[in-house]
Amino acid sequence: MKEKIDRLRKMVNVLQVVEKHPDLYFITLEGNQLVMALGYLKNTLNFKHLAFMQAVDYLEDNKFMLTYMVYNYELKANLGVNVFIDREESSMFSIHRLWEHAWQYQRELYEMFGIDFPGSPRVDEPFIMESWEEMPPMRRDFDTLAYSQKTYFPRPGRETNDPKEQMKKAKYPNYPDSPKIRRDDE
Amino acid sequence: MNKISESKYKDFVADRSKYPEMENGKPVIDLDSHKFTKIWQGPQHPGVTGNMSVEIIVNGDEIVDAKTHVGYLHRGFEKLMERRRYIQCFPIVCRICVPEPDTNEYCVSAAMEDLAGIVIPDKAAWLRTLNLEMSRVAGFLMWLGGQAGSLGMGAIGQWTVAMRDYWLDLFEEMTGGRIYHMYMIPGGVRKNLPLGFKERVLQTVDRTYKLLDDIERVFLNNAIAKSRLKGLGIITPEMVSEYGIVGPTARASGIADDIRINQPYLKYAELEMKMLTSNIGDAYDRTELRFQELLQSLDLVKQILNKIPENGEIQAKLPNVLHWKIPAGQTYIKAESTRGEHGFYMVSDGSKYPRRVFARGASYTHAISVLEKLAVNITISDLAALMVSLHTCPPEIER
Amino acid sequence: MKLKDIIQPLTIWKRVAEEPWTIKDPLTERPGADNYRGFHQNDFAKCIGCGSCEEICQNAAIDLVPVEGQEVKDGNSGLRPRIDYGRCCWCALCVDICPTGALTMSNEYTWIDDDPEVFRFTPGADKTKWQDDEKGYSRSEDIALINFDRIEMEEKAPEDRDKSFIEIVKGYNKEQAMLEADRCLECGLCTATCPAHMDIPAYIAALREDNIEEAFRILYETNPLPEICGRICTHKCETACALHNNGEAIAIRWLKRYIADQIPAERYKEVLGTEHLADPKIGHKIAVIGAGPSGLSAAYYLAILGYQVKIFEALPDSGGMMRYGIPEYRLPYDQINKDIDYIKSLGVEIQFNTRIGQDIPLEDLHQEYSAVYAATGLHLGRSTRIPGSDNSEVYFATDLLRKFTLGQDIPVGKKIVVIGGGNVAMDITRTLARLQNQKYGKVDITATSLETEDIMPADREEIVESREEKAIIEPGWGPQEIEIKDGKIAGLHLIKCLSVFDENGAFNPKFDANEKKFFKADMVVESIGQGMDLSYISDELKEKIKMGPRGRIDVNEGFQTSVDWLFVGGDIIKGPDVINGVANGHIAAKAIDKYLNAQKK
Amino acid sequence: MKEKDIKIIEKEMKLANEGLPEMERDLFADDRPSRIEPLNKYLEQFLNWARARSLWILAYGTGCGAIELRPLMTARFDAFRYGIAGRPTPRQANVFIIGGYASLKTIKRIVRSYEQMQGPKYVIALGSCTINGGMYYDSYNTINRIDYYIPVDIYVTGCMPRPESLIAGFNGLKKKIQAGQCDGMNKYADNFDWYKANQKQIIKDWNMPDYNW
Repeated sequence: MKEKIDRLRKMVNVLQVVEKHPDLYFITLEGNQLVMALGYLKNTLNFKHLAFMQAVDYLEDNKFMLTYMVYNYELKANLGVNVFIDREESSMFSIHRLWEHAWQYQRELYEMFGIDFPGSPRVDEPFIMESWEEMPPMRRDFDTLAYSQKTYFPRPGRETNDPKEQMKKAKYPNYPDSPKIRRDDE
Repeated sequence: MNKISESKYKDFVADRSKYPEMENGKPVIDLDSHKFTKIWQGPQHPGVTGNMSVEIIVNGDEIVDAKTHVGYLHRGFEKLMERRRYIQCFPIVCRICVPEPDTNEYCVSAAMEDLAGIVIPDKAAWLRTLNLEMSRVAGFLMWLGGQAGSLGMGAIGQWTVAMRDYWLDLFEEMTGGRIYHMYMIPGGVRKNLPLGFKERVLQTVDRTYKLLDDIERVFLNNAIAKSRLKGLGIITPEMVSEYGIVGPTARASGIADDIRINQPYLKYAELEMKMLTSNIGDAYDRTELRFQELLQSLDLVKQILNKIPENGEIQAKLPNVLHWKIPAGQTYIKAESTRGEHGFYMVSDGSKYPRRVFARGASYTHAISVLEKLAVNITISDLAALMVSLHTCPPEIER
Repeated sequence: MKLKDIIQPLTIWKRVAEEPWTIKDPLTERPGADNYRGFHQNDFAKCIGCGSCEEICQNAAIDLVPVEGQEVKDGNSGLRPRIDYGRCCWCALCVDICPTGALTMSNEYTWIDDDPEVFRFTPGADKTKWQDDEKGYSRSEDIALINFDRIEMEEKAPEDRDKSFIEIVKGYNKEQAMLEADRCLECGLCTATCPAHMDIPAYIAALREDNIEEAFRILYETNPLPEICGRICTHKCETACALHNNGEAIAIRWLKRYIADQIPAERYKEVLGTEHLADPKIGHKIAVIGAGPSGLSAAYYLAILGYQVKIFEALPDSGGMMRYGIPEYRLPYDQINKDIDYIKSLGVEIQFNTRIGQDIPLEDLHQEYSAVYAATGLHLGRSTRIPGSDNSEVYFATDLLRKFTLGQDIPVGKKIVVIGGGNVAMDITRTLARLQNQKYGKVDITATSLETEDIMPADREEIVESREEKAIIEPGWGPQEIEIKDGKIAGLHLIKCLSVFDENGAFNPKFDANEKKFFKADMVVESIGQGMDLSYISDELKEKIKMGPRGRIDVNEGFQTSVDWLFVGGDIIKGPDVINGVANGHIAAKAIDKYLNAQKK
Repeated sequence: MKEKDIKIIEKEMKLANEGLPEMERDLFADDRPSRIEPLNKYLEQFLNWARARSLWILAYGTGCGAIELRPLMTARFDAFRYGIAGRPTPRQANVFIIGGYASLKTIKRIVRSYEQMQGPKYVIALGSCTINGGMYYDSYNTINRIDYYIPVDIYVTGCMPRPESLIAGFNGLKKKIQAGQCDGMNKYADNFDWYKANQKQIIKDWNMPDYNW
């Protein structure tokens, strides 16, 4: 595995290598070298099986992390390829020419994260959602609970009590709160 | 398809390449010409495997173009898990694949353990292996009935689903749940085996052998099944990696890739099993191979029962699960379900909640890319059989 | 197509006569498996309403609701889970996490109705046909989602500690504290039991998040003596802990100590945000009598409210009973100083060696100060009044402890008997044992109490540690007579004590005079409780003050007496222990603030 | 009443079928659903008796619940003996089993299938998800309460309800039918506008006829 990654290093700039298990490595690449790297991985290094590609939303860094999981039948090992892309104008090179089923994932990511893959077949057709008008739901700033409560009529009549507050109400309702520390200007 | 007609598959394949005209590799379909009809098969249709639909364009009864539509069962598990604590993820994932929930449970629990650096006790690993293998048996039985049913042999469906029910009884005893077992809690399993469980499993195994013996004669050696399944939906070895095909579907095309053997997890390394492959890759081959795998799974169940240690811990020590934080990292855990590679990709960021969980369902590509390709040039009546022979499970596609 | 393929399927007809697989009557023939996860049951005798089930439910299916007949008690919120079967997924995580094992599941699984509103019920309270089913799912002993075992506290070995007064308990290190804090369920049942109602779950949560400073601020919201309480608090909270029902309670006291230990004294003001407070500006001056826990607590809260506070203390150093009653091996003096120095740094003045009543009359204080808070504590020893107890070799524990702290020589007998089973008795026992060890090289001391061991008021660990230090504890004996020979003590006669309290819970010991015991001794220490000394209140004033039962001063909610400028609190009103004193001081400070604000208007 | 007024009322009673393109509107009816009034008492009793004995369910597995329909309909539980049979098309079915959660995409099909079923028709809702959202209560893609979109006659709890529960549910439905209390369909006709408004609130692209009998 190490040897394969070393060979890959000669081709592209490998930013980071993490060995999670002997048969599971994660490497980080630069976005613009990704297609070349995946092509090399597939055709030369024999990572022939694309198990999945997915995105992770790092809202606070304003980045998406794309993960391509490839598998080598001879080595019997998985390699996860991570690239970071900008979250605002999220777009990535399509790999549908490398794998016949990659367009499915790209179509899903377009719908669920709003990541565009120019050139990917049927990428803007609705895939899972139908008549969806909100932001792509898998983005972290989409609040699914709030949306559900707003839209789907949760059954009323639920109320709960906090044990701590309940005991305060019953046993020491008048116990003083901590005094506020006096400020000079008061 | 041109290649196939000259290759070793030619005996099995009818020549259906007349329609439609091809232009630049794409069929020319003009719906207004009244040569073609567009039909939706599903979601409300007894011939689809679960709640999905295929939009087919037919010429006569021959399909010239197919598009799969999914999303009828989308619940947004991955989003839901992002707002659930780690321990709370474990009961919901089993809903991702209803006929065979345990693979999901195993993967998500193992992913958490992997990220948190927890090693599960020996006995728990054995119990998990048993549970997984039993669920494979149940899953295969369900599929077998479906495959026969898709050819109109409803009786076989009656037998296998009822037999699966006996396996569900065992699950109920072992885990406390009939369909959703929620057994493989992070750190181990929830319960020890009940008294006398082993004997009851062996009885059911014997009963299943007997049933499978019948089914082999009635279904696999049936002239109708043979004539309809042979040559249907041929998957060549080249297609396997191009389309991300996994599991028995890939093995039937000669790709020797079984995660239980190649990257053994849990206790599979200690079990005797051999890689089952076939080389034609048509629906009949897949059916036969799955049938062999079902027999193999029964054998594995017997092996596991002999090897489960009597005593031992069943759960590793967990931190308080109400505020369990897992250090930042990412991992991909996969297991061999009846449909093939079922994996969970989990990313943690050091907080109480997973950053991202992705469930890679084995039939993700089977039901869409592969089905759309293989459905072309077959008849409507074969579509159901083809779908079942790819063993698609819609809820794991859209999650 | 082969002929075989056509004929073979027909062989299945041989099964036509077999018994069918169909279940005749599925509704009655098929109970759920023995550990089937069916509908919920709740054993109200066990349930404490901690809400862990609500917390872990990933479907938000559980609400906590008050249930008729379930009272709010210490360690029991009176709330019970109400389960919405429009949400439940029968995963049984609520059963697995239940710290008391009250919540279980029956193997019943059929419930149909045409009204969707009915699928919401309180197991245990609402009548269900499965409430008493025995079969069904319950938490397996083999698994645990929470940790019931406390992280062990390291202590100095008995042989290392029995000669000196260095602190015994080492305190948690970071890893241990984190692990211990991790066990907390955050139910908050403890908060009600703590006399000062400290926000225990919040500071444990802050500690778990590795936010010591926030935790420290939370401590000071309700308790200005965290170093002290973190060591010697009577930790009533731990008896209310949800984990206490089935395992070991969270070591709340040690966690408090850990938090306070992490902040060095010079960072107190910065962390607590009181750097600007050294110079109080609100005009009112307030006098506090007694620099014990209650006085200090009141002084602290008054100080951060901006009042000018002066404490009058009869002894030469601050701390009251905490310094003069508790031996150093339990509570080192530098820790007392750490807490008190911070209070002093907020502008609180302490005038030592000034006994109100003798040096300054109480009324005079009122001339100069707007309000007075008297927290004078219990310093008088109480005698058993058995024959021989008037001998000069019979001492009061509090006197000995005070004298020892003051640096005076105290008598150490070769064979000592201590009468009493409280913490003070253990303190004097262990102090004298150390002194015996230093003086004679061996320990010969016996502590005896009326109460049997299970109801002895002393903390369990005190008894254990005393024994480790070779003191003999003999619970369950009533002292009868101190035998005097030639003016010297020869020993103590005791008879068996059968019960201490009567049915009504009143103190009314019963003895068996036939079973006798005799301890040889040349010194006897009495430690059966303390009395208050109210002599500083002049007779004139006493007439104005309304007195309550048993010689106690009657105070209102805010510890105000019927003389409106005089507030009284601490051990003389409630207790005796440190945490009650702290609570009283806090309440009194707020009451004084309210009283003075009202006067202004 | 003047003829003109009658015409206006008639027009108001018609459905607009706004979701359909102009040319398709003629292909679908624009009548509202109507109540089924009970006939003469004894005849109605007989009819109810008969209806309770032929419950034909629509073979549409809308959610996880479908998984337990297979054991129910096969050898072990053999629901056929209770007069319960699966039918492939809504036109032949009179019981609709909502198998748990219904996603946005499915609820559209559920509404359409339900409306296509011939009356009198009944709905059995399975599992927590149909009552109050179940474990998907916070999902953006599943509804919380099925009774906001179609009327429900019997709820069966469980996740999943076992086949035995389902049989109990059928028994409950039978009792209700025989007592003549199953008026879900009439409820739908009476509160048609309310149901439609709820449906249209979540189904954003309403590209089907308003009522689809």
